[in-house]
Amino acid sequence: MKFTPHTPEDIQYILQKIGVKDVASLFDSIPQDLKLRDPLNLPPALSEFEALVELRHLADKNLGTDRLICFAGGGAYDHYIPPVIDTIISRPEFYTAYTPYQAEVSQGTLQVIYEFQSLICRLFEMEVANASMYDCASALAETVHMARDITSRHRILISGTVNPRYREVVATYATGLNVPVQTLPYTANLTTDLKALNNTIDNDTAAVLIQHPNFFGYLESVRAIAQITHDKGALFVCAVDPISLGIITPPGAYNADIAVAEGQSLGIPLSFGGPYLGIFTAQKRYIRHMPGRIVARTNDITGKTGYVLALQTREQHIRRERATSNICTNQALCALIATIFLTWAGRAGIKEIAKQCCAKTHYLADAIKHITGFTLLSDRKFVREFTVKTPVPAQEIVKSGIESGILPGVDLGNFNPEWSHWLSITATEKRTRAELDRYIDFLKTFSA
Amino acid sequence: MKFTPHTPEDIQYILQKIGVKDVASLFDSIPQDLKLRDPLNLPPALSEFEALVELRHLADKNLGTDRLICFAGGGAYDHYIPPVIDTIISRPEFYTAYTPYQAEVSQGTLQVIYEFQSLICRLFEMEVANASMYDCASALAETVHMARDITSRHRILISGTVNPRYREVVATYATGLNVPVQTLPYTANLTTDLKALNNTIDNDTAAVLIQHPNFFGYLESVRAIAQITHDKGALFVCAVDPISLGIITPPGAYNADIAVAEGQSLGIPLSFGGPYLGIFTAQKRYIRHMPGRIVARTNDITGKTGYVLALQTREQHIRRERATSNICTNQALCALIATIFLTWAGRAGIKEIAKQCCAKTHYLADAIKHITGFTLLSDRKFVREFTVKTPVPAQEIVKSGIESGILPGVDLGNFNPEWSHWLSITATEKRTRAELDRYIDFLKTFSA
Amino acid sequence: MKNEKLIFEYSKKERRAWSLPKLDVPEVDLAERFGDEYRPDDRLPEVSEVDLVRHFTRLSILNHHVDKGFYPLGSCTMKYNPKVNEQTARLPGFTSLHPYENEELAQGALQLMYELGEYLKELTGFDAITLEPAAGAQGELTGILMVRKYFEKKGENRTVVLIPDSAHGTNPASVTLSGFQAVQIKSTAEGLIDIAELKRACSDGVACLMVTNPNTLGMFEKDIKEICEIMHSHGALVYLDGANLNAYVGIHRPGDAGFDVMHINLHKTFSTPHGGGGPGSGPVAVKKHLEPFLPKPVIKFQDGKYLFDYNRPDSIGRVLAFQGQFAVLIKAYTYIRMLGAEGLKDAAECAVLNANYIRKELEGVYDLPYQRRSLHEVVFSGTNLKQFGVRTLDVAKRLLDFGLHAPTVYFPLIVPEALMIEPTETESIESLDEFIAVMKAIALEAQTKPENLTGAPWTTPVRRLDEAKASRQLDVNFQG
Amino acid sequence: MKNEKLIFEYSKKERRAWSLPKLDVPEVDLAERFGDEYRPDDRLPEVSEVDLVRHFTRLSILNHHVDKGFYPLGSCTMKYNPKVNEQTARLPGFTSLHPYENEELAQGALQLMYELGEYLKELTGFDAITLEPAAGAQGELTGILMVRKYFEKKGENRTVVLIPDSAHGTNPASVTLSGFQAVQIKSTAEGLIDIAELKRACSDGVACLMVTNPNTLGMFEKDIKEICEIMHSHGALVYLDGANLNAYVGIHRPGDAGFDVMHINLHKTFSTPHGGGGPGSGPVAVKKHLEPFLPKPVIKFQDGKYLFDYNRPDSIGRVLAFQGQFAVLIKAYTYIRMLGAEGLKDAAECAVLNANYIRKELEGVYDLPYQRRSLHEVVFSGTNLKQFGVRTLDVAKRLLDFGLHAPTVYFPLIVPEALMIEPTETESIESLDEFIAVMKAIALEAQTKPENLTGAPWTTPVRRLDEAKASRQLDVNFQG
Ligand SMILES: Cc1ncc(COP(=O)(O)O)c(C=O)c1O
Ligand SMILES: Cc1ncc(COP(=O)(O)O)c(C=O)c1O
Repeated sequence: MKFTPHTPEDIQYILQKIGVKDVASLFDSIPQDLKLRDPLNLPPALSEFEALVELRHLADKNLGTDRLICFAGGGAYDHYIPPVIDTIISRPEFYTAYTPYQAEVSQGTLQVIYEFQSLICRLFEMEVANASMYDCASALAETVHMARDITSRHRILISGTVNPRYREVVATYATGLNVPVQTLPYTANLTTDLKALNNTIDNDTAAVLIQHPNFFGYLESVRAIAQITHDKGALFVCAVDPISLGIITPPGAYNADIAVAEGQSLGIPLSFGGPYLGIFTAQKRYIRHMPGRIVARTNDITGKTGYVLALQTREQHIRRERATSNICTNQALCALIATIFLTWAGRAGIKEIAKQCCAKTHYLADAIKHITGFTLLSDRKFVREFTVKTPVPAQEIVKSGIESGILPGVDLGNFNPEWSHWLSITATEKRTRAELDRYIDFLKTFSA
Repeated sequence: MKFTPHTPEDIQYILQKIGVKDVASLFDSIPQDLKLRDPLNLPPALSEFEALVELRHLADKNLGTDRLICFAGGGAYDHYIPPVIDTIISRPEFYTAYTPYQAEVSQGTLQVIYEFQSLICRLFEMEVANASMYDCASALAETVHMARDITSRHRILISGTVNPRYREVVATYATGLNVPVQTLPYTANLTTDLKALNNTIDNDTAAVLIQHPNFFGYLESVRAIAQITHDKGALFVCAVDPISLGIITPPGAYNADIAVAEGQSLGIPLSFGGPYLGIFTAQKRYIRHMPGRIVARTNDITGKTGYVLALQTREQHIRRERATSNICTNQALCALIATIFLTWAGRAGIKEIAKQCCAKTHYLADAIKHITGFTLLSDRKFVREFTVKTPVPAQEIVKSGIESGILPGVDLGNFNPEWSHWLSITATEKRTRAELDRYIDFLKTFSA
Repeated sequence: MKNEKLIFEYSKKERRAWSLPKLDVPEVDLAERFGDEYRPDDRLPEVSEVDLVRHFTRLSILNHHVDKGFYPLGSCTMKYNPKVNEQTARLPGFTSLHPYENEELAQGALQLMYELGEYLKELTGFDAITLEPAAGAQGELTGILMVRKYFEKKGENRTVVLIPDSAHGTNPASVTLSGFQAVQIKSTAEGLIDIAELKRACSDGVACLMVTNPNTLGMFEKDIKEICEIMHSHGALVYLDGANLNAYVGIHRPGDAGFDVMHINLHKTFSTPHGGGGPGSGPVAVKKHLEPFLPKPVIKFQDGKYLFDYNRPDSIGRVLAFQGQFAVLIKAYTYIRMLGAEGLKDAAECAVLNANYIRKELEGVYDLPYQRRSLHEVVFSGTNLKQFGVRTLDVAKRLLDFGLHAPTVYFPLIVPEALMIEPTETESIESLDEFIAVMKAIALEAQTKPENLTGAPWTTPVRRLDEAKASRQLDVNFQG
Repeated sequence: MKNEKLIFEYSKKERRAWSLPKLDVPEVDLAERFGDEYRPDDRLPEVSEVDLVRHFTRLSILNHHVDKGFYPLGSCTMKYNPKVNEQTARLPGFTSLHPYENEELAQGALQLMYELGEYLKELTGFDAITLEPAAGAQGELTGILMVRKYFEKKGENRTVVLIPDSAHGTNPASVTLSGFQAVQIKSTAEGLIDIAELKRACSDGVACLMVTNPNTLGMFEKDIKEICEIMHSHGALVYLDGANLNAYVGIHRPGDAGFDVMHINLHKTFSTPHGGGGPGSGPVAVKKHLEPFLPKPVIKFQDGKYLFDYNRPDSIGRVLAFQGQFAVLIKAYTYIRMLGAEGLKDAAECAVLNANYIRKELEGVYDLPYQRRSLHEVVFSGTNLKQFGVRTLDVAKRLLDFGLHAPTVYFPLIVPEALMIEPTETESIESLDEFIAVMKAIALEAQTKPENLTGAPWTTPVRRLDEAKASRQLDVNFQG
């Protein structure tokens, strides 16, 4: 299968126009000894039909949440995705365009981004949002650079209740920046240890990074943390869950300086982890330090409203080595998905989704705490996720769930050997009561 | 789930504007005793997610050609459908528009139809094509009316080798027109009995209707039939197979006056029988007698090329009881599919598809004729389909095929008790040699 | 805007979009095998996938469509079609079903069809149904052929079908194709069936009256029960053209009024998209006494299994080769399951609200020839603009300049310069207000700048097209 | 053309597009449960499904895009993306996989990733690979962090990364973020790396040279082998920005030239669509000596099973929370499987043919500041138009009036008034000829009617926009 429209005659015609004798001659600027001689070891070309068969074959080798009842979360959730999303994002007008460098023929993409920024700002009650980072982890990691630049301080504190995967990415980015990152301990209740924070934070602390609800599902004392952080002149950076914001206080309301989030819950398929969507918001005073694309509303020479990329001087293609970030290609199509999702849900829908996740998760927690051998690891409030101590290694539960058609949650032993009997459990609006009951019955088989 | 955008306030506002007190009052022109009092016995409304779950559940109860290896044809074939088709027909620009009554804002649909007509004319070597009938059967049935009007004769001959389903529909339509339809016998070789034709055709015969390749898969003596038919001043009407036209002579070349076809093979999913596509072509001298929509190229008042519905005076909305047909809503989107398919395949592709179907079908026939108990029912030429006599009732073979993951063909006993041991077999380009061999092995288990 | 080339003009030898697996069985020597009959196609164009996709993408945006904006095409019910329907109709378990598959392999499909039939019967008040007809017009043919068979069975020779003069063109056309003579019944000044005239027309030769209700003026035949009784008293039947079911679904059941048979346009009331002209679907529902004549096969539920009943000796026969426009049925089924009885009623109510709002706002601006209460659509007349040299056609064309589709024009025939407006229930008040404002502006323009109308449209991809030339030259097949 | 309203302007209380099953477990009293923390959202808009669909549909058609026409945006490889990729990436067995699922449940996905990695290694001539980076820029960060770790492990303190002045902005940015100092290397008059200057810059403090090859002028660094040797002789490494792999895939393997590490933009060479700005994917391939530093996890094939290897003590760590832009990987995999080695080579050849054809036809019409053989793209300069008061920006804007996208402008920085044209291989000769004709017409217009250019675009949905105002007023969040 080829996608080049060149007929043999076209090629001859072009060669003759260019004035070279054959196609090989066009590559004469590549030294002869650097040209490939041996045939490449790639599988033979397939027709489109064969490729589809082959890919279907690979897809069928997976056992996804289309065939397993999913109780796993930990940063990726099995939410309902309304068909309007694929309807819109399948329009080549959106998915085959690129970064809106030529604003006059990119108003579709630009207005969508402006709406995305505005929707996110409303949901987060933050003042500005950019038009996407790669995922929540890298968005959180980008705050290290930003906080350092804003505060001219050189130390980052991150709570031990932040998703370990996010902490790993923060660590990677921070290494590049030579910024030490210190992890704060958590209490027995699986929330950030405020005393430790108080004791650790100092005048060289650029930012305190937390997650709320945290990785274990529990609400942090955000106002207290904000207070402590701001008292020391550091930035308060919070990774939040956009679905939970349907019912709980948004980061702008508790004075987060920067708030990031994983946007996957907003209509993006699980897809084995990507592409997802890094949401990045801040208070407006920090906008010139923000990474990523930002769209602003303006007008054309006739006064008509239009949208353009703004503050490009922050970006790598202008500012180069002094750019606020190196990001170029981002997650624009995922931002479109989130835009459609938030529009689809609206204020009532997002609240209903959050409410249902909350009710279903609590239904599980209420039942599981009565199963002998299982204990809830914290009595703190949670919205859509909680963590239980299991009578056998969580790994065993996860393994045996498969046979029962269940994905029982996230085995936290994957992240920390001390958490080998910790299982993180979530239930989205998609889970029916019958499925919840089936899951509870399944857990009972492990009852000690 | 509702799709009305009316808020309670909107409704109040409109009611007040109209000047009625409530919504019920708007229906005061319906006599009170004709208003529904009891609640309707319909299942409760579902959310979109529940509807999807429910429909997936129904879909999963079927065992289609996605899970069975298909050797069934008989007018509906399991061809490869390239993804470009769904890409294009999923554009709401095409599928949420209607008949291009306002030509100036329907040039997309109109040009597509013009291209459809032109592509079909080229493939069929016919002079004019309309922009779709419901399916081949109803297209063939429409030729009865047309032939009667053109010839002012009142009798139709139809070959017994025409798909029995098509013959049933022709009979239904002919009843309405009070036109007697006589079925011609077929020879031992499963082709039209030319002698019988010669003996039966008379000066009141409006048309002779045949299928080529015929229902059993075999080529008819089209030139001889054309000769006999035209000698008597009747119209020669031929139902053809568009895929076979990739390699065999098209109806225009053997002087068909009207040629119809089932367009399903041209990119339309099997979908349990519909929607399909009735292709309808004729010689240009008959155009004013044709049923259905026809698009013509013209220009606008500035001289720019454009397309419009032509000869609308033939149609029911103008000519009413004297219209050439009652058709209004047709199969426009399926015509778009065929247009894309023929464009995708082009001359080389359609030939390759036909060639592969032919080679694979012949591979089967060559093997099956050596299986004891199976005999090929005819030694006439076939392109993509043939009929075998089976050692056990064909019904049994079809039934037991399911367990082997095979749809073994069409049991012709469904159409005629005399054909209870006749199995119609086809193999499209999608069938691999391994599948063909598996099928042959499967048939061997019935070896007498 | 430049014209998009014809696909043939992209063609170049050896370009290709297609790909297929290599042939893995011995080739057949086609020339040898088919001799004279061998003629490989050399007539189709050859294009690349990118040219193909760009060509049809560019063509597509020349269309107005429901997902872009208001489409008040009267009698066509151009409502917004839920996207989920497109997903359910594409489930592989449905799309990959071969039409000849045994019933056991298609239980899901048959269940869907059976239940859809039950829902439609419940919604309309009839006893039996066929889902086979491909569209409204084929439904009419089916229904009238059943009427014919009914009388044949009874040994009665009836040759006439009565049709009001406001009827859709398919009605008389279907009647002729069924072997009946169509006789027209004049409407009253109110726009309804003239009962006196009907009685006069009723003879023993009359087989059936075909009614559209609400009629094409959007008005309910208030005496429909009496009308049915009159026909029945003459031994005749009454057919309902159900194109306008959207006006009253969930509020009134035509079966209760005395109709014997009706067709339903799934592509109207039940929100299956119109596809640029089709496919639709035209199920026909009947009362008990017509059941034996339904087309073959009929879907039954017996002993926990769904099956096709082919054993129908009195059936009029088949009207399609297979079992109907199945994929369209899936969409209608999905729609009904989502809306439920409440949602369907809400749809009818909002459709009627919208039509009456437009009527109220445009009354006085355009002539309103018939005054009875409108249901789901309203028919104005453009005669008041004639004094300015402006016709309804000009109003229609001018609307296009505002990004709106035109209403149905010049139908029903009993309204001179008709403007038949069916907003449907999925339009918001804002959308209606925009249309109303434009319609008012156009009426004003007709007085002040009539040439804006008579020269319209101005901003569309092409300007007004020469239809006479089209039908004269008949360039219907590209010769390039 | 009217502006499309903002989605907020469609909002009305109690409109809704969403639907969900009714809650079937006891409700949680949220106010009680969350107390102060309870704050139901009342900030998002409320719209109907029809408004939603129409809004985004109307917005969409304001965009230029590859499926509509030519998009010669240099350095971005805006090739046509096969439609089949969209289908394979949406297979439920892929889309429904949870990222934390055990390897046994995801063997198909892992196999795909593993094999894709193998193909990319084979195509580039490297020993090991990570598919984790989300885009080219993150690939750069990943690669340079690996370089850093490499020297750390060796106990060498190197602080500088050399970058040619023609490099893409992400290169210096990534270098800074990796904790290195970016030092710029001037290009020669020929447009290549100045070896003398390079040698001068090479000290023990230099960790790496970042090369783009062919460089951003579209020209192959003829001395690349020597350049790599020079760097290696100083103990430094060489990084390849693989954005331009499309120029030579199947013809040359950069691993063979001596590079130590490179990133690959799947959204360029491997035809995964650009999504209006992303997502992309930026795998990083390395030679053996850098393998230990790859981000976690690495995909392995062992005992007939595919698995994630987390046990990588020297890894730089993760760069994303999960295993990369999986759906993008599916598309690249599908593409490679369909094209095979031959097809990929054909793609490179046609890309180079096309660029050279444009170069030939426009040479003399626009300035060609660098004369060496072009590969997949050609960089002109608009300086010759300055005399007429016309800038490259004006040429770009004028192109939009002809339904074409503009080339990349003002990059690379070493070309004044740069016009960087990358036609890609999926454009036909007809498409190129149209572009060439328009470019010639514009050059002529610059002389005869410069105001046509300086006022351009004229026919687009909006005219030239006030960017200064945008960045000054910073209306980035709708307050209405
Ligand atoms: C009143 C009326 N009757 C019948 C029909 C015919 O229906 P169809 O177009 O589905 O054949 C129509 C459709 O336009 C109609 O409006
Ligand atoms: C030469 C070059 N290097 C690096 C990049 C950055 O790649 P990405 O946009 O995928 O982050 C680009 C992309 O535009 C590029 O053209």
